[in-house]
Amino acid sequence: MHERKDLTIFPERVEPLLSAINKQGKNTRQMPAPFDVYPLDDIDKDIQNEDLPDLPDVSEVETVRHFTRLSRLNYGIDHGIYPLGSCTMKYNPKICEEIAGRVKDIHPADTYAMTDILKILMELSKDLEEICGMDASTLWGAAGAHGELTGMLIIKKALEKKGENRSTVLIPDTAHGTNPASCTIAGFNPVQIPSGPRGYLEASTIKDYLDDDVAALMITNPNTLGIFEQEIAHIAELLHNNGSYLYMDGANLNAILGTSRPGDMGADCMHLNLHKTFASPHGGGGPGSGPVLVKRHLIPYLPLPWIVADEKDSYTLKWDSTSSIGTIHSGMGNLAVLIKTLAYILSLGPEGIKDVSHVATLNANYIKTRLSKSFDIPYTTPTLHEFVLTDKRQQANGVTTMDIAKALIGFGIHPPTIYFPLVVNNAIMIEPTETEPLEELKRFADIMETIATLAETSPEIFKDMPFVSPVGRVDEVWAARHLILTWDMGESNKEAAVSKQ
Amino acid sequence: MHERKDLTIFPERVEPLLSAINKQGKNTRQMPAPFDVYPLDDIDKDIQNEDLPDLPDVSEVETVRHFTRLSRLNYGIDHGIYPLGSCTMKYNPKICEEIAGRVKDIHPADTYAMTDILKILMELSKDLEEICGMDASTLWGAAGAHGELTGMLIIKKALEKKGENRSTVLIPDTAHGTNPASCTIAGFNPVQIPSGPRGYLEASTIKDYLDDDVAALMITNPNTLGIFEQEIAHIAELLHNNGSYLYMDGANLNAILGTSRPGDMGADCMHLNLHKTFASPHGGGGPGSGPVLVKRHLIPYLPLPWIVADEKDSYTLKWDSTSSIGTIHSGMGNLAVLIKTLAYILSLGPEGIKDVSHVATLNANYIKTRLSKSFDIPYTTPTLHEFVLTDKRQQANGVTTMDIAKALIGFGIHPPTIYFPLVVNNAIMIEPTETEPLEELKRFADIMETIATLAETSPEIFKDMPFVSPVGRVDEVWAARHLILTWDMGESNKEAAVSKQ
Amino acid sequence: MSFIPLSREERKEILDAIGVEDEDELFETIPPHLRYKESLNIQGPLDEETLRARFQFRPHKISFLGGGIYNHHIPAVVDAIASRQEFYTAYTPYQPEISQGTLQAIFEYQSMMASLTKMYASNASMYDGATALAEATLMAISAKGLKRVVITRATNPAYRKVINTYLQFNRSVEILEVPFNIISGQVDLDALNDMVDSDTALFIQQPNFFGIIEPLDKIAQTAAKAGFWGIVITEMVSLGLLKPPGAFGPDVVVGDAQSFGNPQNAGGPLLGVLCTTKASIRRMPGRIVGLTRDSSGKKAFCLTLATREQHIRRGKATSNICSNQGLCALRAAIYLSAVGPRGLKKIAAQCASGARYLMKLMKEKGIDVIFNGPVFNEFVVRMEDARIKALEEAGLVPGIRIENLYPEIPGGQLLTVTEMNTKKDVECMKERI
Amino acid sequence: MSFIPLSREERKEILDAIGVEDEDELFETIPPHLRYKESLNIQGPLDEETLRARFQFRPHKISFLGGGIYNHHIPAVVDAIASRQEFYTAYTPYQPEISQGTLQAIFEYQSMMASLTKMYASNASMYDGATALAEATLMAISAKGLKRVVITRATNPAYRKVINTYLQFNRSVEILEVPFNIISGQVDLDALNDMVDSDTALFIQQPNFFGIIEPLDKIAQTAAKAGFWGIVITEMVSLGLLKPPGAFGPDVVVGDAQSFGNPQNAGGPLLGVLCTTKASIRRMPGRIVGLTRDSSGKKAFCLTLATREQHIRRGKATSNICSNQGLCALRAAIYLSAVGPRGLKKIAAQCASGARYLMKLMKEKGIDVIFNGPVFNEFVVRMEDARIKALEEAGLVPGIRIENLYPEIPGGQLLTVTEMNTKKDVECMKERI
Ligand SMILES: Cc1ncc(COP(=O)(O)O)c(C=O)c1O
Ligand SMILES: Cc1ncc(COP(=O)(O)O)c(C=O)c1O
Repeated sequence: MHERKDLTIFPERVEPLLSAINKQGKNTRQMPAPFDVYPLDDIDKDIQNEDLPDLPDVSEVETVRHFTRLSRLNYGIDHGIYPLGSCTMKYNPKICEEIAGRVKDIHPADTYAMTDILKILMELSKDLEEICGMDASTLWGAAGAHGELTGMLIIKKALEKKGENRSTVLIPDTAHGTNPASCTIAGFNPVQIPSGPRGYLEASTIKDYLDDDVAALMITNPNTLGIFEQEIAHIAELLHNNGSYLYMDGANLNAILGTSRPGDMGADCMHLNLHKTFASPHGGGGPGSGPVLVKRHLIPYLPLPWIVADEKDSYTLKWDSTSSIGTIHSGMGNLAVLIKTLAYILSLGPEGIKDVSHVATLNANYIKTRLSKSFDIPYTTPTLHEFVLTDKRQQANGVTTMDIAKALIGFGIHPPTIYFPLVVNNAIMIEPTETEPLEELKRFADIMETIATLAETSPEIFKDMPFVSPVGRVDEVWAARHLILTWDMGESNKEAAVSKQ
Repeated sequence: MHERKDLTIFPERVEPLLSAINKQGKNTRQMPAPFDVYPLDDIDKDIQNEDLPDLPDVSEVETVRHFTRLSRLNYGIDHGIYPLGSCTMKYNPKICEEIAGRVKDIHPADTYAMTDILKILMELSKDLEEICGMDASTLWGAAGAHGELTGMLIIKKALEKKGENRSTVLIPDTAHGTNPASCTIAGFNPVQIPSGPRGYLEASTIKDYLDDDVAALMITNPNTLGIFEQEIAHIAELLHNNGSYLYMDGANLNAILGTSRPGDMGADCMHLNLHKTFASPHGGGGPGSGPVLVKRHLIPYLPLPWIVADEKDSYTLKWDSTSSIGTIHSGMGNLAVLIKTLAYILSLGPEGIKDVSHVATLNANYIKTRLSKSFDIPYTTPTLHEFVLTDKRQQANGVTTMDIAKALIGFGIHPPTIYFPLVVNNAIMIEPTETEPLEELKRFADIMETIATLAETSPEIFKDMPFVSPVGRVDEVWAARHLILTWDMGESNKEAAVSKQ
Repeated sequence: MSFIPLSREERKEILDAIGVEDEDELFETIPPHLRYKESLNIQGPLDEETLRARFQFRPHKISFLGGGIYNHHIPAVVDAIASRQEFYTAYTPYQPEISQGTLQAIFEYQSMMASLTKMYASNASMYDGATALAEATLMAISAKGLKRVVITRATNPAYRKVINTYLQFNRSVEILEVPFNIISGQVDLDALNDMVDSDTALFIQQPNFFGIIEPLDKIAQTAAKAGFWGIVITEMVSLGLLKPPGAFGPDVVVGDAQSFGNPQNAGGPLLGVLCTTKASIRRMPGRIVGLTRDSSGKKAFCLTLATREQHIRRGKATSNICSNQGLCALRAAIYLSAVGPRGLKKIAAQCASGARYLMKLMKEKGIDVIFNGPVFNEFVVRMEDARIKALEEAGLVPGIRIENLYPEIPGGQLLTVTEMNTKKDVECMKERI
Repeated sequence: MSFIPLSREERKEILDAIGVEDEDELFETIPPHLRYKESLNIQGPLDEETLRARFQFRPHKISFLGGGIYNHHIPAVVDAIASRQEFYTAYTPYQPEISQGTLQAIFEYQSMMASLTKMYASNASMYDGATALAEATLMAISAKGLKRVVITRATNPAYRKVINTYLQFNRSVEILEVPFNIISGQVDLDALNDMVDSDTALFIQQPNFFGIIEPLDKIAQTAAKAGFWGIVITEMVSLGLLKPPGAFGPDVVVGDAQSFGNPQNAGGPLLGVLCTTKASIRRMPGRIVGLTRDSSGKKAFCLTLATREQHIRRGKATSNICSNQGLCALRAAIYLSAVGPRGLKKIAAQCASGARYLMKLMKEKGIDVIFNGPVFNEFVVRMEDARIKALEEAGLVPGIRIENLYPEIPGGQLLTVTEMNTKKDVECMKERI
């Protein structure tokens, strides 16, 4: 039999580092050269680089092959289900990519071209506000966490305006790590509060924490257990009575799109993750986009610039305001993502938007129903677009959440989010989204069942998983211990497993 | 250990047929609907389809995943070396693809837009004529074979004009199958003649065949052994003295680009394969493009339309001529390919063009030198851009050309052309092209050497090869016996190995 | 800019490995007088931006052009997938183990073309509709030694010309045209009946070049007498509305499927279609993919029926075709998968409705619509040169001039409407007339 | 058009499998008064062609815009590769076995940024240059408890604003600006010297917002006194010409690498860069990829140093950043691989030369060039509103108005030239002035 190292030969093979392909003189690219070259002796020699910039010297063919072959070591949404919980890995429509490509040659200071862009941004703002039941918005947040920070700064500013110096932000234990981190950067003190035994925050719990230092509650709804925060209206009332704000992390909006609106729940401020709910691709880590929406009383604090109407149907940017928190980005946020989002919203229309939450919830519950026979489900409360399993039953045979994830890779499926939320031990958090075909849901459920069976019959094989993947199980501890972060460090570190191939 | 069927799970998996994914109601695509719908009762009911067209009903996500996953079962030039002899699988520049995309929304009857196109086509014609040393050309041939047919019709027409009824076309035994086939369709009688023991046609041989029925010699230079037809000038003279034409198959022009010109060798007529020599992609089988070039005396017979100058720097199409062979295509040939070709030529420039033949020949000879130690090389005559090996030495251990090809697949490399040219037993015909990096040439040579060693040490393993590929060795005999050519035939054929998965 | 990945040093390294002094020595087998010493008189080398600046085009925004090449909606998914290097850079799938993507996709193309036309099988593509038709005539002739090729005069003139080109040196075959009825624009059934017998290969375009839908049910009765007959379709979108041609019993259905996911591209690549019956399959030109199994019994695909083809049969092959329009067929497969049964029907209905709307407005403007037969998405009007010129100057292309192709239709102008035209386009045409 | 792949029947099938009557029942945990019953007031659904028609833009053909976002040549290979679904649809590479493509590409991005800047390491990207700078100030403050952030006034105003936004509620830190010399446009070295001590975090933009090249060698001597200092680069192409900033010994190099293969995109996505020293690596914000090995000892990559990050450290993380600009970093990596060392140098020389050419022509026209320091590819002139308006009406965008950002430079207008401008563009600007 052939060995594991053979497995990646066709069509994938271990790809050498660019630095290993580098050889002087191979790059013969002709660059645009419209101008006669000046001597540039006005620039001090001590500041000029006497050497060439230190970059690999490779041919175009090698560039193309290198990155193409690398791409093939990745799993994308066009491969199949990508059930990362709270990440909303839905299909990224090709038409939205195509349309966003049309803004590429525009400079934001080309005011004439920007007229059309601002009109589109205004329409997007209005649509997002309508969908969320909020009054106004800013589109400049570059990702969810950037939106959170912006939102918390808005709240801080509003408090300052009121002359209040509240510093506590309450955050349920199911929250994403960005929530407390964003609070800290905004100058708040995040305090973790327990979500109840039923998986949602109870009004009675929050009562215990409310005092005059509480600036806000930061909550995700539905939360990362996929459970709707059923007491949210009551909680909002308690907060408001206490002079505190309700901040909503909209990362899980997909569950309730067109079905329920954060604004109606009492949210004062919230952000969206357009790269989740609104089908913009994740790009292997970004760019995302994190618009922030507010109720009327927080409008003065929105970051700059503001898009304001001048004449009918024409907009300009307003750059000064003494109330605003200020500028949060040097350009226009992740503008191309905003274009994709409007194209997506218009493509769907009002009914299509509502269908998203319906089918996202339907699909998640299908898988949950199937898997509840083989896996431990820690909460009995009904869930919406995602749900959490644990490895409790498999642990009996020594098979862990990590093993289950790696086994899935071997079956050609991207694993769910694992070990999150922290409130569940060894969580496996599954979100299929509305764009998974029924056949694919079945395939996933079948494979999970197979894994559950294998965990009983042959638990010993899990340690070697994933079997069939471009690399075997990756040693993350080794990485952290050696910290090889560049080619150069790889070269100089004798211990490094840097094979030129 | 896991079995072969596991090997294609990540990232490739066996892809079901679209017909197996089909389920009524899944395709919810909204189509453009600018018009109010008319009842269409003016169309006879007997002619209208009362049913829906018989197509699979699948969602956009499924369409995208299906074809994306299928694509991943293919090998492309961006994977690595693709050394198919006589196919000139060179890198297809991305910039040429981008530029060709710009003509997509033009209808050929949009005369205003076509003005720019005709100018470009004229420039391309001139460049191809300069490169080949010919006087005029037509760009409408859709592929090499289409060009051959066009060329042979031109010769037939010229003979007819001269009142001659010659029917024989001489074709060396190294020729591609399209050559005799094209002759037959043009109404000629192809006669095969032997290339000499040194791998090229000798003037003395052709003398024996020349009589007053010989319309032409159809020859590829360098031929499919990679050998330059050294007596070509003498042969041309003999032909011309006999009132016969010299037709040159330009499929192997890459070997001599900028280094030697068919026109200077005495060719009267020839075709090019733009999808070989001029870097246009093969598209998994097409579209190619096969322009035909002629010397002055054959100009009147070129197919219609002709691009003719009207005023300075402006061109129109001329659609009528009594001398022309007529029209060979309903549009403008494979026009987008023509655009890529001009972009490619302009990108390279005169020096770059010449470098192509230099490096193509250099690369081929590197591999040949390396492999001559382990494989049988049937001809000793020096070769240019390609060369032929045989399995003679490996046959001793029962390892055949087919086995070697399949073994290469297992090593992640596309095999060379095999069992062609027919004049060599069990040929392995290798053409690396000028766009292969030295590292890749070495990798290929190393793997071929490994295969030669394996053929000696473990010949028995070859029968199971390729080991690592999306499918195992494919049963072509079964295919020909069962002739399952559509989904429907697959459904109705009980014996068919049609798994829905 | 060149695409050679070797440095000067590497070129030297190779020379040393080969044992050759300099690169010119590699060409020693080329007689000195055949070596080209000059510098080629061509432009370049150019960088990418200069290239981009050099290739700029200005298509008209509003036009009513068709006549064999159509402007249809192409879903974004088609480009997104067809531009994957795995598909577009691959060679013909001779090595099946490493080409299953192309093979299965083409198998699916064949399957969909066969289902749509209700024919037994489709090949993997031909250059275009005209050469597909020409090859079908060769098929007919070789199959039955027929003496006459009869084709409706209302068949696309370019197609008829290509048949003439292909058959011009075949003295034993005569090519005849069946006239059309000058009132309806449909084939003259009586003339047809007179021209067809068992020595005849008959071809009929549906909808015909004038956009008129032929009464195929009636024609089929006559056609059955022919030794071989075929239906020619240049606007495949019509299959969304019309009965599958296979229902009428032809030996072949040929034509062009550019309408399926392939852009106009200023005239090409197009997508030649050839579907045939079980009886004729072994005479079919071109490649075909078959389903089979691999060494472990799993489903797999490969090229099959190669014994018809030039690389095996050489001078005796059914055709000389080798490279075809593979990527265009792939695009058609993606397109058909993307639009699906209801999508194709809707598009067809839109085309037919748009044409009727434009026809109505033209009539309102007093423009003479020449035929009264039912149309699909094209129709012929009478228009003077001056009016056409005026419209063109107003930034609008009002169809294709056909009076030169059909002297019997003076002032003939072919107007085409697709779902890519808008109501506003159509109304604009009315206003500017 | 929606992208739901389930038929109505399949939705019913799922309801049955779950054991639920209808879809509304799925939402029973949402209190009735929180359920949205109305129809959303948004447009759509639209088909693809209607969408395409709705998003049409008209950028100016000739412009001299920069100021932090630049119009540079992007080789065709960048789009061809970055548009592969394997790259652009993937999530953050938390599962390394199935994400090696992204991981290795980002590792190479890190490596190239580190080599170019001659810093120890680069993170995997930040939102943009301004937030990268803001995060660097946070790094400085948390590392050493510094009390003052000193930044050159000639640093991009948007960057300075973002620092202000981030630090506005931090009462213990003061933000100060170092003035520029009104003749040279370079930093006022004396003032700088007075403002910097070991309690200071210092940031200097190079080339500065006016396009002027700062005397970093001289500045470095003063900067060495600072508790922490950083160089800010908004035009990374300048690295093709200037000495790597790492040579001057800063603690961080931050900025924006949009110039590397990322289009202007009307203002975003941009590409925040943050490179740092070995000493500061554990205080760095953002993700970082490390080289490691797999179970069989083969080279592999994974995210590392996660203990700095929010998903582990939560409220105590070095930063809140999670999603970054991964695809932009990938584009930069492809770009740098495509252009290579000589390409980057040539582009830089073209930029610098083009700016000098435009400057020469402006001077010939009597336009006042404000500073006399050496420029890279931007410079400031004095221009009246009327002249700007006239040029814009002539179809040309003559730079960015900066007089509102710098009241001390009345009539200030920032002109930028890159290799995407042509000689003709530049001459056209002269003619039309
Ligand atoms: C619930 C939740 N909140 C916030 C975030 C942060 O969003 P981003 O990564 O766009 O900064 C995430 C993303 O993973 C999330 O799942
Ligand atoms: C020598 C030679 N001639 C002719 C052809 C036919 O060209 P095409 O496939 O473009 O019709 C080929 C293609 O394989 C060839 O190699």
